[in-house]
Amino acid sequence: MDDIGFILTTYLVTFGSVALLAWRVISRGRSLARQLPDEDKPWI
Amino acid sequence: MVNVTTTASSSTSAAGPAATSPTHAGTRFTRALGIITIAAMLSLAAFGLVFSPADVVQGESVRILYIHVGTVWVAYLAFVITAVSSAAFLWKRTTSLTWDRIAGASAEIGVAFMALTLFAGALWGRLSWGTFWVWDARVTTTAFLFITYVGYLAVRGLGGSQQQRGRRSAVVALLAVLEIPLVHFSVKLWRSVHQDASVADRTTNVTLDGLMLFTLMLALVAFTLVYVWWVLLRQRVLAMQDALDDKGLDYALAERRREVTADALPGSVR
Amino acid sequence: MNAAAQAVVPLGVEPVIRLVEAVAVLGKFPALAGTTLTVRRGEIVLLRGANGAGKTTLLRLCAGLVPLVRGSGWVVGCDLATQRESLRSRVGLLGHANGLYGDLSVSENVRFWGATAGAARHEVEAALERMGLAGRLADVKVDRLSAGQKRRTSLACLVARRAQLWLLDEPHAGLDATGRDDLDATVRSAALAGATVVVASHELERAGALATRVVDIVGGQAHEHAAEPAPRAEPASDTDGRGLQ
Amino acid sequence: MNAWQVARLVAAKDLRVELRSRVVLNQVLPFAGLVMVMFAFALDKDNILQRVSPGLIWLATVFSLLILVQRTFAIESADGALDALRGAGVSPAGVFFGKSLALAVQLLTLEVLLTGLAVVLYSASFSPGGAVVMVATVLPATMGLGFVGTLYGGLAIGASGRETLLPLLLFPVVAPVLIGATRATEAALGAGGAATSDGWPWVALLTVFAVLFGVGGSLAFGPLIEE
Repeated sequence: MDDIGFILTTYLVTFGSVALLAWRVISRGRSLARQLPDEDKPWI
Repeated sequence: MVNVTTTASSSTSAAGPAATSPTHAGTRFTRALGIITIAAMLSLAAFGLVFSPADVVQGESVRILYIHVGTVWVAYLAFVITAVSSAAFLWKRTTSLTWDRIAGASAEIGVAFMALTLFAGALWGRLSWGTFWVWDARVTTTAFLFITYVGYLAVRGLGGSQQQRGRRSAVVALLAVLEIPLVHFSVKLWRSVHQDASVADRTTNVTLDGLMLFTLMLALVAFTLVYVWWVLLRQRVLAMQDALDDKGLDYALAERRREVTADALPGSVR
Repeated sequence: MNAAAQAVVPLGVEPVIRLVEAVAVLGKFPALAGTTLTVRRGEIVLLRGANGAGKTTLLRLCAGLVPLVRGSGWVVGCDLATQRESLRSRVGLLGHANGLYGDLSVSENVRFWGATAGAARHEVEAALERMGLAGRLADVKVDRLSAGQKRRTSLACLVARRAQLWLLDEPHAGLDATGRDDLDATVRSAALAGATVVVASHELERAGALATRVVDIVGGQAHEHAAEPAPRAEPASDTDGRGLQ
Repeated sequence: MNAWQVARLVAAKDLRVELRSRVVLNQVLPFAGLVMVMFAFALDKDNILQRVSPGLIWLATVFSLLILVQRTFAIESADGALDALRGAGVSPAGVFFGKSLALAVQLLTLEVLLTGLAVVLYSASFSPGGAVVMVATVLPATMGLGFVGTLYGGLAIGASGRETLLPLLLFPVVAPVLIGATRATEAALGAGGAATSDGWPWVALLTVFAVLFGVGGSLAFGPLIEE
């Protein structure tokens, strides 16, 4: 069944990429936030 | 997506008495947005894969379309936002780099989603047209758009001062706005001359019933939420990156000034 | 620091260069770390300092080629933060690179760079003459020249540009004895004619004899030399501040 | 000096450098000719060469454009001349137009040669009306390529010395020229049964392209080469 394989691959790749992007930006945010004082975080 | 959950829940506990300063880039708003986004994405998976029916014409492959349409929408939205923020940056470039960062963050996720679009589109095309790629005007333009914004990101990484990065990349983004309609129009004209490649028109008719339409809308909403959440956070991360560079400059300046006391000045009295 | 002392400028006489705590970076490295410097019209200022002290960046900052990151600065009346483009045509920089086109002859190069500043043909001829390039050398391709001859050509281009402010980065490097004499004479007469000259050099004997004032550059900052030579008389005529006519 | 004087000065300088060094004449032209011959080896099938000759002419032109752009900025960066040009305070738009013009003249030479080669090697032929379309095609296409080449060349090579970035930036942008010029040339040559009048919409597209990038480039070139 080509269809099932193709569909699952699409969903896996898409959701996986989104999760990876989210994880990257969160972990980068954490490591930078630890290095910087509050005045450099204007959104607080 | 699991990682988003961890942040969202653990961030409250991280704000203990010792750490009044947050150790992440989130706010209450982005955390709430993150949770809603996860919910939307999970229900998209559920509706897209399970609840929604197969299409009468296309069969199961229509499930790929939810992803394909959702990502391409976000990619185009992202590139529009990049262009608008670049123009805004050039408009008042004297002070704030915020517009530049929004443009950069938006382009990054735009490129990522465009890659997903092309990927999902190729798999869908294989299922319904029997071919991974057609030289259809829309597909070709999208591919060019993708390469153009990969180039834009490369220009952002060229180095130099923050202002220089902002100005350069904003100019390149606006040139891309000039380029895209030209590429699209020429490819379209090209395809209309060569009628033989109209495979794209053969089996695109999808009859959407209520649940399918709902799933499609859900996909648009879910991916837009991902986009908004990501750009908000990424833009903050880029701001912190720039602030850290400034801190680096402060540190380097102090180091540099210390050279004066280290070296004896030749024959001068201070 | 002598910032306060230097900030005292005679009223009504706008200095040619006025930098206050200027910071400029190369990549992420602060080549200038808060430089305060004032140069008045007609002066010949020698910048001394070790390699990497920031002399080149200081000159490029004054030429409008490097952006001012912090602090403030004015050069020939233009604000470095906002008017870099308009100051450039009034300033001449002799950098490390000569800025010559190797496939063109000496006279073609000088004519090109002179033309960018609107120099007439006779002014170009005069510039070639002054740097000893008028004869056989004028038609030689720059690629075939020695390092010293290229430097002469580059200087001739600078002369033809008739700048108000001359910024010379290691101008003596590679020049032979006559070349140095030609250079010194050119600089002196330019200053007499009302131009201002800032020279960065390691050739302290040469450049020291030429200079009216010496500034030490250390760690990206400027320090006035203690034993300052007697101030030169303010050049008389030449109100438009042009160099060699 | 106003922008047009600067443009004339820079274009004359670039062309004089080329006349002296003969790099384009001795290296780029032979390269382009070689590409045409290599295509003949690679696509050796019945009448296919005659049919695809318009595309091959413009493909060879676009590849050569890459080399020409690298050359035109190598001249500037070899001894810090681009820096000196910025330092001289001349109009960046003038420099842009000057370099574009010099580039276009060199490209034009190349295109004439390539078209001649297509006639000889691929037995392409023009009707009188086709020749008119061809001329109307070549002029805006060449100007467009010159503008785009100078613009992105200045960014990738002039300001930062990243020659590898150039094709990534350049090729997506020149796609409309490649498509438009190829289709118009097909019409001019009557390749694949195209009618001569089919060429005119493409000529219009090429003209729009050249005008847009001429204007856009003259505005953008300054900020792009600035530090």
